[in-house]
Amino acid sequence: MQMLDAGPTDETLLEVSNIEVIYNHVILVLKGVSLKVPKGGITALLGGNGAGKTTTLKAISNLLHSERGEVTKGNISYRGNRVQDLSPAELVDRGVIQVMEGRHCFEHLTVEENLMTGAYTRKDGKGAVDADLDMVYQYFPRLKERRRSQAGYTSGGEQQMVAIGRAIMSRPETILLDEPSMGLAPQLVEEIFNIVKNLNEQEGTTFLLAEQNTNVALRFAHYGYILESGRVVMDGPAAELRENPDVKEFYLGMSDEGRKSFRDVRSYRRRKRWLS
Amino acid sequence: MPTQLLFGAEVFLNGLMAGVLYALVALGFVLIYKASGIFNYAQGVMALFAALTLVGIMDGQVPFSHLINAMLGTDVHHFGWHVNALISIILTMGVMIVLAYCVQQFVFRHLVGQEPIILFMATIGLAYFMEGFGDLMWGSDIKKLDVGLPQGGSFWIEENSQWLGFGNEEFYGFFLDQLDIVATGIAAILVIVLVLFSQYTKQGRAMRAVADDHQAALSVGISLNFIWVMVWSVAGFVALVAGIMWGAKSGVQFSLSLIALKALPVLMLGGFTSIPGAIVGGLIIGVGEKMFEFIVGPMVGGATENWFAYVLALLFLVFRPQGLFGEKIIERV
Amino acid sequence: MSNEEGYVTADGRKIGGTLMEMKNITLRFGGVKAITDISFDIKEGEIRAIIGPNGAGKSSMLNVISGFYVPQEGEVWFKGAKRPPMKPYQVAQQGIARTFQNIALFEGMSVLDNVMTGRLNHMNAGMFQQAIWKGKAEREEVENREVVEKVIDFLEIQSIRKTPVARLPYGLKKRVELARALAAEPMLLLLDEPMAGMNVEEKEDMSRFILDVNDEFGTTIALIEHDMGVVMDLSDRVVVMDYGKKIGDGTPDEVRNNQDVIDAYLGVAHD
Amino acid sequence: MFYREAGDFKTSYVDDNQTFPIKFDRYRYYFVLFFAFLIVPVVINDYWVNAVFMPFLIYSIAAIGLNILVGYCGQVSLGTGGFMAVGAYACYKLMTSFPEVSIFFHVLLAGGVTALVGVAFGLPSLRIKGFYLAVATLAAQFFLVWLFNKVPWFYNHSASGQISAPERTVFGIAVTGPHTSAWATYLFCLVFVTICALLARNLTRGMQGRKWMAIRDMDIAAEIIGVDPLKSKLSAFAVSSFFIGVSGALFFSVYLGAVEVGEAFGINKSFLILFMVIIGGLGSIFGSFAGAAFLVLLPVLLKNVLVGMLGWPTDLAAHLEFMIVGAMIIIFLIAEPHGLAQLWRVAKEKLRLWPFPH
Amino acid sequence: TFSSLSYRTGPYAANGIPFADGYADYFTLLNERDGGIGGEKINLVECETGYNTEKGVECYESTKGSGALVYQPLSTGITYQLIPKATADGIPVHSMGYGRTSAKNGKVFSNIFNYPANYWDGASVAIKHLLDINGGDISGKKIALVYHNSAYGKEPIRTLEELSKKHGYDLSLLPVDHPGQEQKSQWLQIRRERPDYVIMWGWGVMNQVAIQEAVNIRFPMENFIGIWWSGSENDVKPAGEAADGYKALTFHNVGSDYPLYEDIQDYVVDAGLAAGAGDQIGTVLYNRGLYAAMLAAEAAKTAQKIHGTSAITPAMMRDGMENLEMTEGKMTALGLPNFGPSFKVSCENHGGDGFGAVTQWDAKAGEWKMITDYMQSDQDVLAPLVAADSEAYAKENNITPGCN
Ligand SMILES: Nc1ncnc2c1ncn2[C@@H]1O[C@H](COP(=O)(O)OP(=O)(O)OP(=O)(O)O)[C@@H](O)[C@H]1O
Ligand SMILES: Nc1ncnc2c1ncn2[C@@H]1O[C@H](COP(=O)(O)OP(=O)(O)OP(=O)(O)O)[C@@H](O)[C@H]1O
Ligand SMILES: [Mg+2]
Ligand SMILES: [Mg+2]
Repeated sequence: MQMLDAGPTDETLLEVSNIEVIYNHVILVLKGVSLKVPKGGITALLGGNGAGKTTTLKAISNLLHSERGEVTKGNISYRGNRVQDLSPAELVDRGVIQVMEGRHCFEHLTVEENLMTGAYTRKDGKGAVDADLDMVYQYFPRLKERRRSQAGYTSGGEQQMVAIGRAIMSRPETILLDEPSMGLAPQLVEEIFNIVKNLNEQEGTTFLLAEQNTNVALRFAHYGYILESGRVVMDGPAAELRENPDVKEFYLGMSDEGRKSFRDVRSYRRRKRWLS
Repeated sequence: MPTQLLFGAEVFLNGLMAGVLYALVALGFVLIYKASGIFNYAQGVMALFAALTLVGIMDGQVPFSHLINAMLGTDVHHFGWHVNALISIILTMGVMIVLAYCVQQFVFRHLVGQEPIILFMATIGLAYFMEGFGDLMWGSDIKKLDVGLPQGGSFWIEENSQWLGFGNEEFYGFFLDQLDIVATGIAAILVIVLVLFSQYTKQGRAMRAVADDHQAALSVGISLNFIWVMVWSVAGFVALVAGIMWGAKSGVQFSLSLIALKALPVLMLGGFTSIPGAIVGGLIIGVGEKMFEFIVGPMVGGATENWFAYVLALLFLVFRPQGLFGEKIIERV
Repeated sequence: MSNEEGYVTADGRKIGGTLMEMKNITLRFGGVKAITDISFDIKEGEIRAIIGPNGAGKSSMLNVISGFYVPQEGEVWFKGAKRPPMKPYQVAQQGIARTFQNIALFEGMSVLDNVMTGRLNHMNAGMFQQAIWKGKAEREEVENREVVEKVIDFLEIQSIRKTPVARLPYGLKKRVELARALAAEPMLLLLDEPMAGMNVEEKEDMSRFILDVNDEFGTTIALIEHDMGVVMDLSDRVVVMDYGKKIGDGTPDEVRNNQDVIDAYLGVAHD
Repeated sequence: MFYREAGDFKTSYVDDNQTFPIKFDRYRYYFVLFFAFLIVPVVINDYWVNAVFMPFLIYSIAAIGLNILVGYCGQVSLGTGGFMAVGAYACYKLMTSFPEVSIFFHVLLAGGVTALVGVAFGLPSLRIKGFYLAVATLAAQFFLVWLFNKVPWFYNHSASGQISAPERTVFGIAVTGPHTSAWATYLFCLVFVTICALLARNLTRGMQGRKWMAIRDMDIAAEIIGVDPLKSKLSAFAVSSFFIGVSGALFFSVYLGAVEVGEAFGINKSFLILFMVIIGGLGSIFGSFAGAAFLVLLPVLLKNVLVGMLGWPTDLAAHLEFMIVGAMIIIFLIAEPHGLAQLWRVAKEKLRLWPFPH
Repeated sequence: TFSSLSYRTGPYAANGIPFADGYADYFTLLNERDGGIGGEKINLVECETGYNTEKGVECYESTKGSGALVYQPLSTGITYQLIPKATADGIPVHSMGYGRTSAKNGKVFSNIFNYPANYWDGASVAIKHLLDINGGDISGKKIALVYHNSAYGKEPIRTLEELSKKHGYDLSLLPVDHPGQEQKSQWLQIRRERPDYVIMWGWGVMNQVAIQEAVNIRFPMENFIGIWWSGSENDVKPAGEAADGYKALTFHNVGSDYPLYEDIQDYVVDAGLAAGAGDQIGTVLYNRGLYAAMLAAEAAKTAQKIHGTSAITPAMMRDGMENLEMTEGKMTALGLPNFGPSFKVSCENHGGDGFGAVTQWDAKAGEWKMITDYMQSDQDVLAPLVAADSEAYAKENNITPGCN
């Protein structure tokens, strides 16, 4: 496992301070989450099911509104400016784009059209867009094969590739990735993270990614936050987190003897709750 | 019997023309559905509103004169000027854009991501609102709309098709309404422009993306506000055209909003998402209902058009559940 | 019931004869060949994994089994007999339950109601009886509720019983979906990526559930999964697909060392 | 903590399956029943019955019916007006052909006839979905209206095609015709409403309801886990049409007394009832009542305020009424797309947490 | 108290407004000029129905409480509604020129009045006019009836069929579905069959479209006759000049050239009390509303005279209506000379004597002109029809016909 050369800078690009999110006026989901995403870094957001990762990302990209959720407290700023009140489109214009959990492809558009929607906000000409399209096809040859079929008819993994490719097409400064590895074959998971790393190193793209696959995430990220029931319970440089015994046991599935077989886990272990 | 055939042909031709008029209304539906997945019931009322506004501007009516008079005890109704038709149309278009903006700002912006039926409901609410608003603004009397379109049967066609009867006394040439012919021309242009727009431009692609998934569209930076204001404006324009055509036939009045009901079977048959579908659907429905009334109508007592249009569309749907040209309904697990 | 002999697994479980057999299945969508001439069998009581790269046709294969896709060629044999063409709901009535890759829960219903739908093949009170809600309808409702409560206990989702599923986070939804499938007390359980989007601990829980179901109820399980750790640990035999073709079939160890499989899917040899 | 369910433990699944599992709700429900059956009839007058209660009760039945189809089974229908017409004409034919049978059974039978018609028009739903289906049901709407207008047999060959309800009694008390008293017609309708609501509640809380909802939420998945789509959809059409037929029969015989099909059962009726269902809340029996109450009361209220109290000219008031009703619909949808019923649920959830905000 | 169930909104608003204005203005005039009727101030309660039956019921119930003397629902649907209700409540209904024709038989319909003329009269008068212009013989002529496919539109069919037996013309029926925006089929058929005359029973937008279509196929306008509900300015104006010559029936005179209108100008319009926008005065439907109000006021006066009290009840009003007699002298005294036919109501006859006239549209002048005198409908044919229909109703509803 190599360490990354191009590290994050000191400049904080995105800062979330102490936000609270409520769904449907009654369901309190985030109970004061704060995090910082440095420019040029890969920041991982980890945590179990229902911890609030997706909610955090949606709060940042202002997509909560249409799910009847709202940020009731706290502040989100991007490059020092408050962005909570912007529309998602304006945020994309500023360079923040989100890849949503659960794919969300445009079913009736072809794979290629889907990718092209990613370039919606771009103004740097057709040539540049086409070059990027080629790049995406290079990353995901499978998509090139299926470019003419409607996205609704592609397999789960293919849709995931479309979603990621679409985000890349917008050439953003920051990408929020929600569970990029879900449903992908193992070698593709590796590949996706390599793409992330590539973009990060070569283009300086900043990433905030929510992941369940802690193992891989911590391998590629610079810094990690661990979320439990709507609160940040632990954070630190990825390398440190990887060595933390709790993280090891609960998120990496390793005990002192190394990885256990899933067959051998005889009794249910309950996660130790740090805070709640 | 050949006269019967000729009559049949005449009915057929007129069916085509009627179909085009239906299609004009259906087009507005298609646009909005395509861009947002909203089934816009208010399209008919929009046509009425557009036509009312057009007449109001042309005749220099004072808007809300009833209300003003009732509240202030004044007696105003006309400014006393007459505005040229073309300028009025442009001004009306401006009003329709403002309307589109308001609709987006006050209604649909708050309903992003809701289920289609909820959005549908909202358009019905909108229809109610605009119905009241239009009447309040321009009054509910019948107004004559004359933007200089030709009316009445075309003599030229009538005379030049008379020979088809080969001296038959009962046949005196085909009857085709000039207004319908104009409508056909306009509809053809509209359809071509709109197809090109939605299939080959960036905004067109964005429009279709929005219809598929509001959230995802937002997430890639498509501004729903912009797209929706745009399509509602275009739909407003289509409504204006439909309003002019239908208004010229029947005067501008409340019932104009009911033409929406004639457009629904067209829509269903052509597919909710297809612009050419609206035209083809219109033609099939127009011809179908006229021919049915011509052939079967006399046996069952007539007035079959209303329901037959729907039944015809239903028959097509059983074989193609998404309409002739609609996007296939994707069924996957 | 079976036409072939079973075998004994490494850890000593007895596997019965063939429960389901796919014979030369080919499935096309227009020009796309999703499955090409694939045959394999599933034996009673075993855990059978299907793996392969994205778009290989795994989900399509499950859809063929549950009757949602009709293959252009090939036969499906179930319990030793060739299955006639069937609607999906008839397949379900035969005792085949499943979960879906893109969660297909009934979003508008509570968790309890979702799991209760799993019991629908076990309930047959007429509509009139249900409208009156006395006698058979009520009795059935209570009896089946008991079964469902057991499943709920088993999967540890008691606390969300009455929550509408739309509000649940992804992982819990997956679990509810499993609960719904289990409630049907199926003979054959098809799981399409049950552990996608879970972290290790949750995967461990899920593995536990799967193993227990298999153990306690003797349910046969067919499983699609991308986490090689899980697949290799849980399954008795593995089918590997690539581009719609079968490129490997055997025990986890055999598959792991199959060069075709390594090239097409695993990338590096997995431990 | 005004509203509590904590401490209200259930010891059996029967208890847990009750319509109103929470004690407080149950008592309130008994109170409403008591009030509706025993207090209201005593104090009621012609105006209240004819302008408010009767339309409310009758529309409630229709709304429950439509809610089963749209809210529970997810099949959007715009044919409600047509189906109500079937109920009305069936009831008329039965009333005039078998005068000796009690009107009570005529109404039920009319529901039955409508159920059959509903099933026939529900057949396309197996292939056609969503708005396509909605528009397709308009075929039923227009065809049925045309049919009742065209075939003289349905209106007993009367000169103008109007049908009017002859006088019929229940226990010797007139419930149709000109000589009815307010309380009698009210109670007659109330009985039907109560029965229908109970039936609907039972059907929707059991397996049948779950099948419908499964079809609604995801029809493919439902089919794969074993729901027969044919049976479920058609049963929803049948049950829904039954209720709608009953309401149509009451609408004609008890409420209006004379109807003309195109006017009383036109497409507007279909929309009105769909409104009620959506404003009230899809998939909620309570919502059907709330929606019906809202849309019956709002115009009456507005009219009384604008014309009666503020003295506006009727036309301005009527235009404003349109605008206000339209705006209210939109405002409600924005505030709570899942209808009044959901608003109520959220309020309860808030109450439960009260005085703590979350 | 009088109630006016009006509709200033909805699909027929354009027709409802002038009628309601005329109805209201006349009562305002009486209040302003005469201080009411017989010293009693008139309280006019207007209630908006939007041409909707249920709202009509609500209106009926709400105004009933305020003691409305007579109802003028201006909708056939609502009239049918009110027939049993109002009868049971003892309140009279005046469906003037619409509603249930057989209500003419006061022995069965004790509280329903439809004087001075009804639909069957209308149909008969139309045929009479055709006989007149054809020198008394229309056998072999082809007549087409274009009608609104509803209870209202179907009313004349029976009469026209009976009359065709008598006069030997061919009748063809062309229904038009509500709302009637699209009538191509019907008019193509007319163009094919070339009927000599077209009679129309339309309402609302159907009228305008029909006239426009007739213009389009160049059907001679003077051979096109509408019922009185198809003969307002609204109906012909959208078709412009080409509608010149279109005929329509009426049972009251047109224009505003009467002494009474001067009073209206003085007491109502100039005083700022005109109903609605005040821009409808003198239109056909305004006159009709005014005429209806005048008949109601006269009936009220009659009632006051019979019962010797100025504060009359609905029941007294009913008696007043049943004993109403309109004579030319009376109308001249009111400032409406030659405004309507003379007729006399009685218990046996609630429908007047069935006099109607024909008006014709003069597009250049933009006004209707009365081109015939009032003529009586063919009572020989109509009387048996009325008797048959009212008897059927009586039987169905267990009414013993009779006069009290
Ligand atoms: N639309 C919603 N309405 C109500 N509650 C919601 C909604 N969306 C999410 N929640 C709740 O918010 C909490 C956090 O959900 P979130 O989706 O953010 O979790 P997550 O960390 O992304 O989990 P996963 O890894 O399973 O995706 C969950 O408890 C969930 O029940
Ligand atoms: N209904 C359909 N119409 C057209 N093509 C389809 C359809 N269903 C599946 N396909 C295609 O068949 C191929 C196999 O799809 P399938 O979903 O079975 O893959 P998978 O093995 O499950 O992949 P993943 O691991 O990504 O879920 C894909 O390329 C997909 O695009
Ligand atoms: Mg998530
Ligand atoms: Mg798959």
